[in-house]
Amino acid sequence: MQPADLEAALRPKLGDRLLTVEPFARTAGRVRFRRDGALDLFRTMRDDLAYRHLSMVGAIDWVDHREVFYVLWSDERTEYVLLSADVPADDARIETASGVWPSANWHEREAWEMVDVLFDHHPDLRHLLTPDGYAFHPLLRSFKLHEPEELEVKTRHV
Amino acid sequence: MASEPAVPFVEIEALRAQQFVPAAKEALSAMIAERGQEKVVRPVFNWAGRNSLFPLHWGLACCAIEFAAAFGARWDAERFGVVPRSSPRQCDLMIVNGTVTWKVAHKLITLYEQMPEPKWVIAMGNCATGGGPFRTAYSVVPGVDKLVPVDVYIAGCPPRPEAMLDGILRLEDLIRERKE
Amino acid sequence: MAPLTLYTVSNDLVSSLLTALGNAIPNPVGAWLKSPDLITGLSVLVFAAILLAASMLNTILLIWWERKLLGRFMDRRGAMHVGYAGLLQNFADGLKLFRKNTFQPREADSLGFYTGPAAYMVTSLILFGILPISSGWNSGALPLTLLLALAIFSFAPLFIFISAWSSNNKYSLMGGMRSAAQMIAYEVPILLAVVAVVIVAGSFDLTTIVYEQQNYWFWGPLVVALIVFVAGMLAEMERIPFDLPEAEAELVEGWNTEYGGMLFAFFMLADYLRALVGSILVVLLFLGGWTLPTWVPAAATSFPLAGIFWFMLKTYLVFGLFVWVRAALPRVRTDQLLRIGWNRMIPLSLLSIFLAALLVTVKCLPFLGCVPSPGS
Amino acid sequence: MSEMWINMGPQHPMTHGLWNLRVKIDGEMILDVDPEMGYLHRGIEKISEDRHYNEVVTLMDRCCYVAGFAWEHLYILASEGALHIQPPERAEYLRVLCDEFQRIGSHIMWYAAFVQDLGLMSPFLYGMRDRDLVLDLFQSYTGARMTYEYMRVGGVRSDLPPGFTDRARQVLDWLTQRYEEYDQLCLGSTIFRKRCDDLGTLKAADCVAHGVTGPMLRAAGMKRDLRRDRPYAVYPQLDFDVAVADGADVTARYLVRMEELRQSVRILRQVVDWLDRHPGPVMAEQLPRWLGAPYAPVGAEGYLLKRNFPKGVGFSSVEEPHGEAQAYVVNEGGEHPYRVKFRSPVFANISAARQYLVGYHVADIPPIMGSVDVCVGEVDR
Amino acid sequence: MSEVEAKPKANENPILFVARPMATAARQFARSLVRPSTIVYPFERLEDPKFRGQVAVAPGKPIGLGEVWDNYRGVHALNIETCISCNLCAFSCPDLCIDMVTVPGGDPKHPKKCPQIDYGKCSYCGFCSDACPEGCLTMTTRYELSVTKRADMVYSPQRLNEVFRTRLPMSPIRLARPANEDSILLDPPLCIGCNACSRDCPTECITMLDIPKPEAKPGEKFPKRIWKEPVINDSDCVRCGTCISVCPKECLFWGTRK
Repeated sequence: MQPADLEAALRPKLGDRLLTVEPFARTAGRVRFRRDGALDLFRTMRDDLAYRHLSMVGAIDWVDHREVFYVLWSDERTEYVLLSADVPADDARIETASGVWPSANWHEREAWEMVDVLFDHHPDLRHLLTPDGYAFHPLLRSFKLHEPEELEVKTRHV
Repeated sequence: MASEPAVPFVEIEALRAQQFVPAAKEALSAMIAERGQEKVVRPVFNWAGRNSLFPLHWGLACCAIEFAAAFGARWDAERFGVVPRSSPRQCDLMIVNGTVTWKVAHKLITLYEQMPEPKWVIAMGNCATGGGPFRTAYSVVPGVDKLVPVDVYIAGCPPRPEAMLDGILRLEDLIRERKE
Repeated sequence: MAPLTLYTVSNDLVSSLLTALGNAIPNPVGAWLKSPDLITGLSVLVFAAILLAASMLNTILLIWWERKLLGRFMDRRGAMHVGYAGLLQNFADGLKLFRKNTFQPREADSLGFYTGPAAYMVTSLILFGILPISSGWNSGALPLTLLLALAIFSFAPLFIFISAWSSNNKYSLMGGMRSAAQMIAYEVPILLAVVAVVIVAGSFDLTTIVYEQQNYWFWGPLVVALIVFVAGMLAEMERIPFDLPEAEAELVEGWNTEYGGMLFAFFMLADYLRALVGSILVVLLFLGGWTLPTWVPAAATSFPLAGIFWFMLKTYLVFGLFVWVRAALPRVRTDQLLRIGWNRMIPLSLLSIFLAALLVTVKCLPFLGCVPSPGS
Repeated sequence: MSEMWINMGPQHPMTHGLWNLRVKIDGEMILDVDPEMGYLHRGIEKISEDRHYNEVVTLMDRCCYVAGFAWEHLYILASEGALHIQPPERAEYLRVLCDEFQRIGSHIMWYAAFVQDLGLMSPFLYGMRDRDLVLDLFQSYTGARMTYEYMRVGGVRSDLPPGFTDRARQVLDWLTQRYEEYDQLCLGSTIFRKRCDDLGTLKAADCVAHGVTGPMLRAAGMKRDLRRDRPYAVYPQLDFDVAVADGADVTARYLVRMEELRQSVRILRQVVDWLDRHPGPVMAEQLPRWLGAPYAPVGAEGYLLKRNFPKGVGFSSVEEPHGEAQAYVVNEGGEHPYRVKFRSPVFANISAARQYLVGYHVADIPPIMGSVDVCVGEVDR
Repeated sequence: MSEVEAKPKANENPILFVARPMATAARQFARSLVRPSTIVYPFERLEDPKFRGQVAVAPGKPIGLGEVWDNYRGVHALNIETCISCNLCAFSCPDLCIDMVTVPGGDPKHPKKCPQIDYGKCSYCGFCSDACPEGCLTMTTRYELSVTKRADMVYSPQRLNEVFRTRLPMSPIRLARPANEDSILLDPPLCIGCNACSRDCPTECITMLDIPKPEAKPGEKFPKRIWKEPVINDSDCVRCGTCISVCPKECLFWGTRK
């Protein structure tokens, strides 16, 4: 499936909530969408385009905004597709995909605790990898690592 | 069919033992008088303690695989009487074989406290020693000696099974000279 | 002539000693020393001490034997650096466990927590005491030794359950319940299989059963009973494939999860003591005890302690069979175990009783025996 | 006994790592489960952001410690995509060699742990013994048993030492014989079949819905193998079959893994023959300049941004021994990756635990979780 | 490529019950009765030269491959004599476990610095020995590193040199430097000819050449400087970047030489 085909299939359902479909190596393409079209897009991808397998949900902190991306797989066409949506940093929330693909559950929990993207209507948004009550979101760019205190800090580069 | 000797062997042995026991007693009391009770009894228990170290059977990370390999056929740590037990109550040795995170830290301390005295801790691998490659990470305890007292550190990432056995032998040397 | 037993030996020993002492020391101390009450009491103590030493030594040797054998099954060497070929390994283990400090979990019930292992140990020790090892080593003429042994053998689930319950641990509790269910389920087939032996031998006395086997060992004609008995013993001894109560993979260490130090050593020793007794029972009931087939040259049985030697050899080989099973088979599940017990083992044992009765009735036993009849 | 929750983990013989399976039981029946992860969360994704592209490889070996090579390959594929680099063909064959030997090592490790969960003791030792041979091979060309640091962006670190291919063939012959032994110890025994048949059933539809991949999925009859469906490296040029079974239970997973072990031997024989015939470079000639000298300091942060190196996003997916692993590497032009995100197959396989555990006995948890092949390092990362 | 259906063998005979695994275990027992595959570790070592040919993939022997130790990555061996103090090992270390410490032997103004390695942090990745331009830092087959004090894990250069003197097998892998490597370039207008780069260059590949002092036009003021400029010999340069770090005017930088 080419990006153009994807766009042709998705545009009627989503309208302007679908932003672009761009080519992406090793996949059928990357679908950029507005976050209010999330649920419709997920349903269309699963039911009409037979992307029944959600492989991964991840989030990236681009400082000014955050990006949530989904990797889907279709057994019929044996190919991947990427979905990605930008959410503003001060209101980082998006509709959960776990109602459409149950496998999104844990991935979204991880994305929430790591990059602080809130997934609306998630059934079980608890800490997964960090302890309960952990206050930080480590994969934000503002979260810096440092050497343990008794070890002297060296500069890595000249 | 049953052709036992005329004098039961048991009786002969009992008579021999009669002669043996006072002699042994005399020798032992002479030793104790000469060297003090501590010097006689303690080496025996130290010998026992160092030759039957039961490590706690738990796997933390990469080193746990080498830990398991050391109990495999090629190295066979059981040769030294090292038998992993699953319950901390029956262990004398905690081999921290991998990265300790803050999430598991209090459980590690609980397990350590559940082990009866005398007990030892081996920090196996660099993660347990000082956090290893992950020591900068937000979730990693930079060295298990922050949580429990460590007797022997084994460097390596992960240490070979031989290196682990070497660490256990070093611990045995420690126990040999133990004065409590 | 009265049978020369371990008790009579110790009685002779004590009485001769005390008589010599009493003659040397003036009255009234000398007379008190020579009193039969004191002699009896002391000889019982000596008897118990010998039994204790023998059983402990055997148990420790058995553990060593299992570790070495299991090592070879697993393509490794097993304990080898402590003492010659690791012979002192288990002494080190025992001494170390003796040295460990004792403790009790905070919420545990202290009465059950301490009495459980002690009672378990004691019953296992009694078991060793009442079994005849050779013609010169038995506990005296008890007519119903077999019944007594099996009765004491079946005490264990009670004490296991007590100690499991009182250690206040979920895993222990589950292990204890499994243990109780399993032991009760396998008591029945064991008893029924033993009945087959009793029918053929015509006695409940183990010594008699052994002497009944002088012509032919019972394992040939009673092979069904043997299979049932060995399987049941595996379950009673809690060894793989029936070691569910201490199934490491799901129940940490089973019912002794909360036990450490000396109490754990008790459990360990008692377990192996029971394994030893199980092997001994197999030898006594099916493999001719301390006797050898008549075609064996007389030299093999004429050296001192030949009876004990052959008996122990057989016992250790039977235990080797258990080790072999342990090396090769996975563990079954609780419901499967119980199903095997009730649905397979009991019919099989009934069948073995029927076969035994049949054999006795038609008097064809000597021809079925694995050992040729001596012709007398 | 009334219902109660028990914690299986983090220190529990069943877990094979640091995680906690909370189980709600009624007697011996499982009513509900709740896996609790994160006890081995080491922040690999975060640390990667502070490291050079090649230095992340050292983390990948420790990320999944039983299948280090698969994860190195995964990360390197994604990085090469993000950095627009093509490795030479011999390097790709070497990577497949590593991958497949790693698959053998990982599956044998799985076998050893799995049978130990069943109470079968000696095969654990046999498995570890035979796995050590594979590790010996790894050691002969990478210099380490488990943490290899062998693959680099643009190729691999070094070529094979002399005599390697002969030793590899020897090991493959040995392993082929041992597989029969493994089968006899497990499938040959009725107890094993009684324990494992119809246990932990997870049908294909549920697998897909919950993102379950790898041998678990193939055991449910789904014929998905990335080596065939989205081939990477040189898999299209190799001849092998995809192992599937249709029981969807523990036995089926066992069968699939054993068949994969045999298929890996088949692949490796081809790869070893190819490597014998085609000497060549193992590192790409035209590397980005700072990767060409990965050991030299390259100046202050931001220096590369000045040089306008093309940005890019790399996405790769690899059929890891446990299933389908994915990596997503964002290159913002610096010498460190901007963001690295991994998808661990075991992560998804464990998240479906409720689907294949509820309704069975407590005694079934070890074999079922054993058949999932848990490697906590890659779940928690 | 196709699918292969993995099915249990057809000859599953329920009568055999447990006979097959028992027979397999017994076969293994018979094989290992003579010589189990265990290496009696403190007395036998796999890296021992005597195992090179002896350890083999065959029953009746300790099973393993003997000839696998040539590339082993264990404790480092440092040849202090040939070390040029280029810092490359410390730079390349992903775990920051290498410190450059002063060793006796250098001239007082420019002390000789050699790596000191903390094995409590080292991940044995081999990046440092790959980076070493002189081949003086290699990795050996020594792996036993158990200590009772954490500080004993830090190996000073002298200690590493002792490891070198034991002549353990050392990893022979030397990576070829890529063809299109970056060079160190000069931004001439910024240079003041201070000689710092040439003085500190570990390989002495920087020579200071005189440059003509340009004729001053009226009104133009030249910066105060020495009229010399560094010329870097790329074939000798090990790309350690010392010159960049010591340059007071930041006039050296990485780039492609035309």
